[in-house]
Amino acid sequence: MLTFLARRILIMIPTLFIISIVSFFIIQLPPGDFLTSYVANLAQTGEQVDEAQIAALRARYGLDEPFYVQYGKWMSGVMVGDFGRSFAQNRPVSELIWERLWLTVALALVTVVFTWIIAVPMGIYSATHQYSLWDNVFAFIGFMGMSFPSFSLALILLYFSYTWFGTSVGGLFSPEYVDAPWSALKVFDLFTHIWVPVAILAVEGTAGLMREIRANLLDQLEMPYVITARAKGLSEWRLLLKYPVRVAINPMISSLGWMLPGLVSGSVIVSMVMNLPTTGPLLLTALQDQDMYLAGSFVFLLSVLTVIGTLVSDILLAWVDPRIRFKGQES
Amino acid sequence: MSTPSENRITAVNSRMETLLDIRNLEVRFRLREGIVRAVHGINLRIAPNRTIGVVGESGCGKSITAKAMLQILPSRGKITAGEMLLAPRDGGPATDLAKLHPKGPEIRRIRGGDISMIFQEPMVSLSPVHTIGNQITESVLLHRPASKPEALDRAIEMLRLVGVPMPEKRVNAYPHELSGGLRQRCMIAMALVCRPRLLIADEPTTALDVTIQSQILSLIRRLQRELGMAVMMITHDLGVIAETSDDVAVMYLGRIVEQAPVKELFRNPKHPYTQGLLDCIPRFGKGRDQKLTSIPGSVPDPFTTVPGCPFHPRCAKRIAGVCDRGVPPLLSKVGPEHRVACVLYDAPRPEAAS
Amino acid sequence: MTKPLLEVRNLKRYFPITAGFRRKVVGHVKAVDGVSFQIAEGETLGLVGESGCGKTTTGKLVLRLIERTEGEILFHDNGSVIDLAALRGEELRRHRRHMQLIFQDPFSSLNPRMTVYDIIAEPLKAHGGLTRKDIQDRVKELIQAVGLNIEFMPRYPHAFSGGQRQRIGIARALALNPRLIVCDEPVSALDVSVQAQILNLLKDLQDRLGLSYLFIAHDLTVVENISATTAVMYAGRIVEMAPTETLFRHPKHPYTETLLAAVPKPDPEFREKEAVPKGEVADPSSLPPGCPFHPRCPYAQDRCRAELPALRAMGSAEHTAACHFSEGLALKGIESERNE
Amino acid sequence: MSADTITPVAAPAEEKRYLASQWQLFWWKFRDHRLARVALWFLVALYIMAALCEVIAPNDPNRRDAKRKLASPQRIHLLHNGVLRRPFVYPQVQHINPETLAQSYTEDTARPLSIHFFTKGDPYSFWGLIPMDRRLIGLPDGERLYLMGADRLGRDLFARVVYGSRISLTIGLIGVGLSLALGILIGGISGYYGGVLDAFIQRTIEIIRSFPTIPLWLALSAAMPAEWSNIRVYFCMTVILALVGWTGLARVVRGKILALREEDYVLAAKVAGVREFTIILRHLVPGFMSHLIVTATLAIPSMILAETSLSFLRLGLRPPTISWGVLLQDAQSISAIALYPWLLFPIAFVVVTVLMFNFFGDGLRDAADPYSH
Repeated sequence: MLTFLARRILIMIPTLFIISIVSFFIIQLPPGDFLTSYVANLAQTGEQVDEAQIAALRARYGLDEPFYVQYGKWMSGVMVGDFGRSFAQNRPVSELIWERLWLTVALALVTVVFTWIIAVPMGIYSATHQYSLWDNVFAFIGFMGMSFPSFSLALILLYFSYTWFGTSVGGLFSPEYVDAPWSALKVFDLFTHIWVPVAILAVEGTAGLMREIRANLLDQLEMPYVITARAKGLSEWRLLLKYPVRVAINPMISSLGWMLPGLVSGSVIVSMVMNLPTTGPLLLTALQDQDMYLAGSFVFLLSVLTVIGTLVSDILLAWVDPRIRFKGQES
Repeated sequence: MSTPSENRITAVNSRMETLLDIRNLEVRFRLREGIVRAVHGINLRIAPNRTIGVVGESGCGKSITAKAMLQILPSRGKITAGEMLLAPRDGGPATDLAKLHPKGPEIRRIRGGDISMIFQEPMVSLSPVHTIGNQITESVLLHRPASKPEALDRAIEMLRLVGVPMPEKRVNAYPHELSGGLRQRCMIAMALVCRPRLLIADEPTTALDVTIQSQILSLIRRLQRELGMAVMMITHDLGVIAETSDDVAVMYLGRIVEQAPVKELFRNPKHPYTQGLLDCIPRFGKGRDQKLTSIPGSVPDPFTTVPGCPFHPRCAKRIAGVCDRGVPPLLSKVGPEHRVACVLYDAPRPEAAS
Repeated sequence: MTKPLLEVRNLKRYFPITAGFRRKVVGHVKAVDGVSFQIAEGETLGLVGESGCGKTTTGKLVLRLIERTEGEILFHDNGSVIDLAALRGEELRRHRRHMQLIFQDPFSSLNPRMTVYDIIAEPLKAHGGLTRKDIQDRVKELIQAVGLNIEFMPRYPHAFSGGQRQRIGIARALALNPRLIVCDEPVSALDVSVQAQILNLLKDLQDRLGLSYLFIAHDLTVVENISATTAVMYAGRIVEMAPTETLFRHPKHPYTETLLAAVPKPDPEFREKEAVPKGEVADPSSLPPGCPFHPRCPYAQDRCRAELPALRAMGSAEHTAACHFSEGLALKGIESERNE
Repeated sequence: MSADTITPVAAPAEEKRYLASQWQLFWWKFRDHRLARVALWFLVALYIMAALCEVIAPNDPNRRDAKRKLASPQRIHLLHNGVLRRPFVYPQVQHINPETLAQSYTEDTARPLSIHFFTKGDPYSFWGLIPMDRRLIGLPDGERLYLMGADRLGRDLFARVVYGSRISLTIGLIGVGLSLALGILIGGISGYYGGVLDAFIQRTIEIIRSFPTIPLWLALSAAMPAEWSNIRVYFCMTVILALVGWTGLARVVRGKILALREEDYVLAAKVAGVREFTIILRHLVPGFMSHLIVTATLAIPSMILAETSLSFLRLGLRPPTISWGVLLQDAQSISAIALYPWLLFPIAFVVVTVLMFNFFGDGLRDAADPYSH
């Protein structure tokens, strides 16, 4: 188990390295460098351009130097939590990201929990009642869920709430709390608002998870070990939950690691449509404005999140499934 | 199909006590291709302390019969006729297993309590994600008033009884950490921990090497003696039958075609199928010169319906116009306790096929 | 003894075992460890043993489907001797036609996406030089030779039962007129009633075509029925080899005795009273020192725990066994029923 | 020997099965899947629409009409003054609120306009080759049919959706085609040669997969310079979609090759002296083809969704290109969709297409393994 862990973590290092290079490459992709466009922007709005400050920035990011030097400078900053500067907002990237990241993660976490609470029972029911009416109904709901682009659900929800209730369900807070300091009431307000984006975000994941659990469970239901357990005299419900469900859910655990970052990135679009104060809209505006340090750092951070998520789910899986634990020991 | 009055004759005809009396059991499967009759009205009596061997090739319905006895048929299978009368432990009326709801509490008390079963593949028949101890104690907790530590003690004791070395350590092992032979021993421990009255062994040694097979068979024999239970040994291997069984039923395409005490069956096989089976296995000591007599053709898949005697298309002794019409019942008495379903031993009066 | 066709000398196949963080090689699984044997023209060598003893690996090594670690595979072709183990590329491909393979699993051995005709014609097409008509005639001939109907040619494998599929596999193996066929458990997946058909067919073909077989099986009764010589393998080595009758009646290795005793006899009169074999099937990745069989051997002594016995002649040169104490043991074989 | 071979007489239906190839069995199994069959016809209809969009659209999608700005969809009627007649619409009359300058539309119920087939409409050049001016449906006398209303420039939304299908439906196909090529090539190499190459490719795939898809798409699309031509943007979009998509296909190919390589029949071919290349072609490729088709089919909808989402966020295709995602750019604000909900019509097309692909793929998946029971 320990060697398994150590190897798993060691493999992460080159992965993270390559991810950082690609992220930086993305920062560099647009033609010209960002300072030029920054200066152009400033000039356009008629603001004073402080030549000394520009020169300092140029030196700080090594803009006149080759790619690898620029990368090195960026990376050495990243190591100590300095992701560079957002030129559009004229603030450090880290500040901007941390501000919104925790809400994003909260949203994703709530969504994951919600997804599992809905999808697991539906999947189990569908598998144990294959081809029944409700199995078909769930399947249809599942297919519908997979077929709606997430932003369109948001749009449709917005439309109905607007025409039926005359209000907007956008945002995570009521207007009076948006800028208010944190309080119990504000948290409560958050919970009254968060379910709409959660529901929208959960739809796609739920559909997929449900279908997957159904398929996995169907594979397990007639396995000999289930028949053995039945032959012992276990009741159907205990049998189902202790044996096939346990085995069927194991592979899902490994998808947990992907799910979280997936949701964080998936929420980009929904957050934008629903005007949520998460990282999504920030990333989008950064991309649209070609505010590349911000955008590249985002891509990098989300990728790191994915890598860590996979690691966590691998460890979780090894912890839950003795077969994998055993294999890990062996190799 | 035989008439009820004839069945009564077979049922009464016994000097032995009966533990489980299977009468006219029929199992059907609803498949995409249509309805398949996997078991065609079989009669079988199981006596305490004896081993009944059920032998047959693939698709003969022997495993299905065993699963039907515990009502653990695959979801598409259903008992459509017949009775399975289980003698009560202490007086009282017999329970008809065929009438019990497959998910109900009555049959669950019987599973693992009165009747236990072990399966062919010990690897896939044990849950890969639970320890051996967990899987054995579960049985105890279900059927006996025992606390968890008591149950664990019983599990360890049982593992020792089936010859698992270091049982105190092995209760915490997962199936994949054990060899095939040990896994099968654990399966047996699990099946016997509640002292059932009948053990159904469904090809318990097919997946094992001969030396291990010999160990497991001798273990089952020993435990039968020590615990005093009936054993139903299901196998395709006549050698296993010869080594373990007291009585034998030969099955072909969902029917019992011959039934006899073991020595009688091997010395004096009557049904052409049984004769063919005995002739086509290579015998030790006969060397290379032995030309094996083979049964022509192959076991048809269960979807095909053969009119008349199920074996007649492959039978060398078939009588045209007779064997392809009626299904001979398992009646003809060719010796004490020896019955065969073949017109050769009967007055030539084929019944109309059902 | 007739002319040898195949001679295998000191064949070895080791797989490395890695351990620890840096996957250091800490040892080897000796799947096949110094196996030598000969197969004469028109004869059958039976190779028996329990799972994991290396018999299948040996078969694949002979066919060059797995690369050997060490050893020679000498094939006698019209007076010249070729070391198959040294051949590569195109040369190997051309020499392969002399040796073919019959599989255990009749289902995975036929490509479900090809018709019977295509399956049997494939080896013919691969070696070229035949017209379409030639190939057609040859396929028809082969199908009839294995007892199938030529109307089956356009069918796909899913139309057939296990026994029929096995016949198709045999027809394919025969297509190139091979001299040697490696039969890897060819009947163990079949129903008992069909098994005899295939055994009879194999013997029949041997008589007609003068084929040699390397017959790999775990079922001793089957091996007794078909082989002239039998080799018993344990933990990657041959522990005993002798003419079949000698080996079965007068075994010289305790393992052979154990195996023979363990086979259930289809005769209730002879219900075994003998000792049940002890221990587990050998695990080639963790073998004990000395004779690998010693933990299970009823006759084991101190020497067996320390010293690996070599294969040596027992009376005649044809009978070899790897046991320190063979001569002193009165091992029990099976009684002959041949001349009853 | 003859005694060993009893040939049971096969019923004609069985004999037909015996002679059926993989693809026939595949098709028979697929045919049993009713929903998938319906989905297949739906998809065929959608792609015919994309192929013949010039004929099917009643109007030129770029024709602006100041008198129809944000016009609501025209309703098709059957009864005029209580009398049943062939389907017709009433012409729309624009009213402008003098204070807010907002437009509203009413029907001029005095003048029913029957819908005709193959009417003369805006001239176009069919597939850029044949100049034509007949449209599948339309109104006589130069009147215009706006089945789904109009956008803010007064362009016929239905015509735009129909034209948009050409890009939205092909981008998925071409994207999948590209990732299929990459997947087969790289997955094939990885699975067949194994060893260090395989390890390297697997690591690469792992790294690519740990990039969060949507931000990566967003970032790459955002990096496309604004001055690029539409064709170039379209091409780059497909490449971007394919770059992210090929890893899944490569894994399927690799996994299948690894499994197939171990099959006895591949060994048999080797022993028979069949050349490597022939083995790949005859045994390996047909073995994974059906699974690959399923995976590819199920990848198309996600590509369609990706294009729609990216274009919707103004990071993908840009006007004047017409795609479903581009059309939805008009529906970004709540106020717009609250007042002009027909701007959401393209969503219906996206959803139906994706749904049909999912149904179709599901049926294919069930049929993919015709040899399993």
